[in-house]
Amino acid sequence: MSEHIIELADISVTFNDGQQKVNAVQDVNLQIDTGDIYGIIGYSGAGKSTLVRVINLLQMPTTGRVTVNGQQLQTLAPAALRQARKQVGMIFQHFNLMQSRTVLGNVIYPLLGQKISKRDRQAKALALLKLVGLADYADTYPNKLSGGQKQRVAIARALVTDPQVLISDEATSALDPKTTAAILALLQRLNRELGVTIVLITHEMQVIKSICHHVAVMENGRIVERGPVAQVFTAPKAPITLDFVETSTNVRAAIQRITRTIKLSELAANQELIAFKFIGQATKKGVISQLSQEFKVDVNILFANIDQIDGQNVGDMIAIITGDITGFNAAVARRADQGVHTRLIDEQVVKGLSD
Amino acid sequence: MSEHIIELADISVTFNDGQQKVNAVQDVNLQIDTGDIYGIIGYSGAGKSTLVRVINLLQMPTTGRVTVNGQQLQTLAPAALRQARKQVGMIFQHFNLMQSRTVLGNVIYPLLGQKISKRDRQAKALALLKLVGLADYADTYPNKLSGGQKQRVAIARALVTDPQVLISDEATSALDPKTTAAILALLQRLNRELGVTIVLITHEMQVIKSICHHVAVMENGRIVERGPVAQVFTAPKAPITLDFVETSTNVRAAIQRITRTIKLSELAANQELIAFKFIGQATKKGVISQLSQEFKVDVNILFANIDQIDGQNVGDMIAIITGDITGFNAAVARRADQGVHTRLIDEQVVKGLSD
Amino acid sequence: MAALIPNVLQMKSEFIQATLETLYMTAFSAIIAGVLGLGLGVLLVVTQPHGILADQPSYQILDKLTNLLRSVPFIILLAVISPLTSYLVGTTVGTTASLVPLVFGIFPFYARQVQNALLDVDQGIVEAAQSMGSSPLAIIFRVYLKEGLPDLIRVSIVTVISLIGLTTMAGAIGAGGLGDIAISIGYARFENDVTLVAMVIILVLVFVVQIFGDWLVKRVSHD
Amino acid sequence: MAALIPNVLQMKSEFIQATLETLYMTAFSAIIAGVLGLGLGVLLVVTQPHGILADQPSYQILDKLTNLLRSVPFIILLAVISPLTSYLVGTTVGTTASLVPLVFGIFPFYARQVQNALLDVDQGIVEAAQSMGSSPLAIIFRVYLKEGLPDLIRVSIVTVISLIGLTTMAGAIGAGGLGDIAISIGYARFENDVTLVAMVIILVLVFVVQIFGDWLVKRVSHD
Amino acid sequence: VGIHELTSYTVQSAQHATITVGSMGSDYDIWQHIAKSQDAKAMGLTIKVKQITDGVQLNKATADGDVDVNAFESWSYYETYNRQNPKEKLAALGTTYLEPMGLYSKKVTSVEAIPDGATIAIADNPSQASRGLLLLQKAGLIKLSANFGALGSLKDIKRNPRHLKFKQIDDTTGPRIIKNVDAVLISNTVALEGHLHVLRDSIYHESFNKSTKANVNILATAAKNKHRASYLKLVKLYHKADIQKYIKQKYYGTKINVNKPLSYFND
Ligand SMILES: Nc1ncnc2c1ncn2[C@@H]1O[C@H](COP(=O)(O)OP(=O)(O)OP(=O)(O)O)[C@@H](O)[C@H]1O
Ligand SMILES: Nc1ncnc2c1ncn2[C@@H]1O[C@H](COP(=O)(O)OP(=O)(O)OP(=O)(O)O)[C@@H](O)[C@H]1O
Ligand SMILES: [Mg+2]
Ligand SMILES: [Mg+2]
Repeated sequence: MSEHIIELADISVTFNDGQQKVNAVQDVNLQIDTGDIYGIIGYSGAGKSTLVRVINLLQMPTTGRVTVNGQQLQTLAPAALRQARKQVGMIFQHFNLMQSRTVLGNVIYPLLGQKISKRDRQAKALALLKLVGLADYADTYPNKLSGGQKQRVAIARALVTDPQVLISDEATSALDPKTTAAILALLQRLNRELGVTIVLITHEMQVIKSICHHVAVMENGRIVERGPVAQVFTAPKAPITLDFVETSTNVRAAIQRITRTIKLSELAANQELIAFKFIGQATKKGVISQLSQEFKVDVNILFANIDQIDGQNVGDMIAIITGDITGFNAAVARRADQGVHTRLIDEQVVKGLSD
Repeated sequence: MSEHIIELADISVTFNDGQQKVNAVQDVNLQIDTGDIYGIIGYSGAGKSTLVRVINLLQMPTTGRVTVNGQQLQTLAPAALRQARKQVGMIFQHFNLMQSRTVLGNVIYPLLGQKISKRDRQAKALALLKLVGLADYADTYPNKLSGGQKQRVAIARALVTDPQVLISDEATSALDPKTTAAILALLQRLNRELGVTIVLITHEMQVIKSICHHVAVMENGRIVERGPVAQVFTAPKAPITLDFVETSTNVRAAIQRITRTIKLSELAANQELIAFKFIGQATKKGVISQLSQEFKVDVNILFANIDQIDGQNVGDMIAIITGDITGFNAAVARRADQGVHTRLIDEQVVKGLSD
Repeated sequence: MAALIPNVLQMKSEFIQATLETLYMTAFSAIIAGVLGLGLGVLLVVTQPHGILADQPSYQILDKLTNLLRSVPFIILLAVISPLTSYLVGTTVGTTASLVPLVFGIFPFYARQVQNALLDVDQGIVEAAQSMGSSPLAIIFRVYLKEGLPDLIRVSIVTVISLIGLTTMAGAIGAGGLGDIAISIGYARFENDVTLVAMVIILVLVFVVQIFGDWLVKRVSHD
Repeated sequence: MAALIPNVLQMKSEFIQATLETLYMTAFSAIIAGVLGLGLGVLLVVTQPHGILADQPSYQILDKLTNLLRSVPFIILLAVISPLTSYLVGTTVGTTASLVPLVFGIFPFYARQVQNALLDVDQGIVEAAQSMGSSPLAIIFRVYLKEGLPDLIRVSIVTVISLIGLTTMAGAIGAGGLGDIAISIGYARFENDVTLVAMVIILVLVFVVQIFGDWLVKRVSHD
Repeated sequence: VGIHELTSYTVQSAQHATITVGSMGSDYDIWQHIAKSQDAKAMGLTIKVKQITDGVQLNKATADGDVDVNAFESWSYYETYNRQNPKEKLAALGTTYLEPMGLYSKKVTSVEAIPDGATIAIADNPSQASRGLLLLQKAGLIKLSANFGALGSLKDIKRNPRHLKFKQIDDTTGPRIIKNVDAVLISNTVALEGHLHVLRDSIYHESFNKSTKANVNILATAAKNKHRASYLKLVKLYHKADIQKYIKQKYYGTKINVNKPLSYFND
């Protein structure tokens, strides 16, 4: 077995309905390691769904080779392809539940035709329904469920065959935070305990941060950036990635909101509104805390979105600094190599944001 | 005109298909002020969608009265009801776009049959498509769009009649952060400039925080808590609200993640891992910053999710404190009235979380 | 040629006329039955339980009426409605007179097909239209008929082909047509070549309808 | 009573027999044509472009074959397939012999209806099944036929009612039945009461089929 | 085995035979009466009557042996059938009756009164059509081509001085559309069922003579059964006095009894 459970080589997908020609995926090369949790992120229409549909050949690529688990899927006979597909569970953006089957029936479906006793099938499906918190709904039909409930059924269904790879196309988009957290924890557990490789499309950075090891950023059908999550977050290279990281951390919205309530003109002479950016501050010592003591400045945090990725602090903070501002700022600038960047928020910045 | 543009009185909705009886909405009383942005939040299946469908009588309530714009809808003749419905734009969870019409055709649809020239119709629809960033897709058919693109079309369609009320049922669930931010900014602008009242269902706390003035929390078909957003966030009363606020801020996940990389046993004797909770710290002075200077402790922020709601700092922070811990903690405890609470994260807390 | 289709060659003009008669009967009764069937089908959909104009009594009556009309064998229908035919067309025999029974023979069937086709229109879209304050009439024309168009065309193909089959029975009242030639000349006189050629022409008509319909479906579908 | 339906009273046993004959013809040809039509309809769906076993040549052949069979007027069908009838049933006349032409007369129609019904099964669900490694056969039985069941029942109702109509023509080969009574006795002899009563019985059958079908649809629908 | 069966069959049939008679319309009624009659029992015949409403199918079924004897067709129809189906030939057993075809009208009371350009409805079934045309020629309304045969059609009209227009209809609909045309040719079976009495209600009708002999109805069977005694008995049975009395009463004498040897047709 190759160490890459999924290998996409030179994949392009072109839709050609009538006159319009859409290059949904262009020249994508992607290797996903066995046991990885690989996030794919990108704006709407970037080609994420199309790309993952190529992984189990639901979407035949226009060009390129798809290798899963060492098998080049395009060369397989239909029966072998079906067998290969069973190793790849898929959770769809639009649920795709069968209306004619109960919740339990939907989860059991992938097991039909396999040599498992009816009792075992039911037990297995029920266990998964319990996992997603829908055990009480086993005998309900999908149309009676709310959107979130439907998605959880779809997740249970994708897991019931113990797939080696699990593809999730915005599986948590329709879920509330609690259910999302529960599902992500579940995915993480499956990954850790059973070694299931997970490919996860999402538009929620939080989801990527929470559980992904690697991430690829897509734009216009291409992967424009990829790597370990921490690296991509801390040192985004492509403009879109930066954009993504910034927008997702809500810094801009926060600055706008803060400058609406706290007028910059009302700040005292020894006060400044400063945006901090932490990218990969590796020490266990707090830089800001140290400096604030050193320069006797007061740091009042108005907004913070700081998190740890692979043991590194990453995130943003907006604070009002009161005291020896000049010295403080100079000291912070000197510590840039420790991953702290600052930016003064003045009228100009505020004006730039509102455009 | 009443100051409440929407008044739901004693609304209950019971589904009664066959033997099963589902009380989707129970005894809900809800007044929404003209010009408000009212958020409705709750876990999946809480009855949010059902409740908002009652507002324009898409769902006839089993009991109760629905008054919109001073008109009790249940007493209206069909034609009058239709007229009243035009004042309430709706964005659906599942888009509900017409497959037979182009993107432009879909947005134009609500204007058909109104006394507007074809040219004005098109111009108006195109302007809205530009607003949602889909002007290039005017002549595309919906099935060619990605999920996010579809939702943006639905939003444009709901806005095209200049409704007084806009109901959005998880309109941004399928959108990436950038598009979400753009849409929310758009809703906010409509609200501010045109005075459109907005009812917004979401499961993303961030959305509520960003633009809502009031919020209602639903559980099992009932509204269990409601009020101004800041109040509900800073002083949640119902357990579910607390749960919601906590889960949505990702504190738990953060503690779990942090305690996986930083072993508590490896901390030095003068170090402690502490979770801070800020609720409504009104001063412009940073309590933590002050105290850290006072007690010469070093505060290394590992996680922070702090934001301002109505000028008050609200949120969570996890930090390693190094130095005179005892004095620092005692001082913080004395400042509880200023809205700072701390909790030591020890082995016991970690164990409790992983259950 | 003469050896293969000896009788057909002598009947060229009859074949041309019969083809025209079949086309005439099919086209006109399709148009009239199309309108009636579409109307009845739409009424069935909107009045049925949970329909946009749900009305139990109307639905029951229309539903039963449809079945009633569908139960009458064509040859009896010819007789039963001959007073109506006489009133409408002035005569009960001939190609034009056949339109009346043909219409009555096919439109209830078409109504059922229309009903089945429109049932597949996404309820969510209907609901969206309702939320936008669309009137029932607007929903019928702008949602049901527009969204259901590909399916409507499909059932129309099925119906027109059934109608071509039905015209072969209209010979009973002197309507002529290809079916009449095939049956009363080819079949009854054992002139197999006549039957064969008549059948081939019918077949061509059927194929034209199917191919045109398929093309239309493709044109109006966007999925 | 005697004044209202003078002729009917003398024909009680004939009516009973005719009803049984109609039931027999309808039931058996429905079962056989049901299987054939379902098979052909499914084949049409799976072999068509973008189908799960998309195969242009097969689809073209099946599609054309369906139209071909649908183009043949029933009375000619009777004659054309009489060798087959003779081979299968041993005779070309009588109620049992009528099953063969009835089956051939209705199953291509049913196939078309099945095709239209199955086209409405959500492609997303079919795709989900494919992603789970379901074989084409599994997708046919566990997805298409199961998800499409309400629609399949609806088109089956339409078809059975059409079939009842078709049995009224089977008198041509001595199959008897209610249609034969209505036409060759009631209609031909101007014994209107006979026609009326035969029609009423047919109507009852039609209604029973419709009501039973509607009930079934309700039972198997979950939306 | 074959021989044993054959002999036992012959023996049995000598005493008692079961015969399936295929028929339609009034013939069906007549044969149902005959089946129940005393005469049939006396002759040792058990007759089963089957209604088959399509002539072609009935002849085919007779040739195949699904029906033993059929009673519905005229001599001319029989001849046509045999000419076109040389592999499945039928044989005539004997004559039964002649039903005069009539020309009926609700608008005029005599042939002379038929106006110029009048519409005449005529059967679309070829044997009835040719018979009708011959009748019209006899009435002096049209002139047919010299070689007009059993399957002659409208094309064979040589002269049409009154510019008559023809509408071909299913022959069973004749009585129903009588009001919609100037005149209609109706065979007697159909006329009877429509309560029309050919001798009383028609403005012109066939008479029984050499020129109409081809219209005489016959009993027919598969060619190989031509000499089967029990089948031949049916001819005798049909002409029994009691049965004739019944037919005369029931059909008001419109079914003219014809009891001629088959050689009569070849004269
Ligand atoms: N069947 C199709 N035919 C033509 N174009 C298509 C088809 N499917 C997708 N596209 C186009 O391909 C592009 C990529 O679509 P895709 O669904 O992969 O986007 P996505 O990244 O998943 O977006 P989202 O986050 O909104 O789901 C879009 O521009 C879309 O319009
Ligand atoms: N038509 C229906 N028939 C029966 N039960 C229904 C129906 N629609 C909704 N329900 C039930 O009512 C409850 C509330 O559903 P609703 O769709 O309002 O939830 P929701 O809060 O919008 O959830 P989500 O966030 O997942 O969309 C659920 O338990 C659901 O199963
Ligand atoms: Mg997508
Ligand atoms: Mg909902």
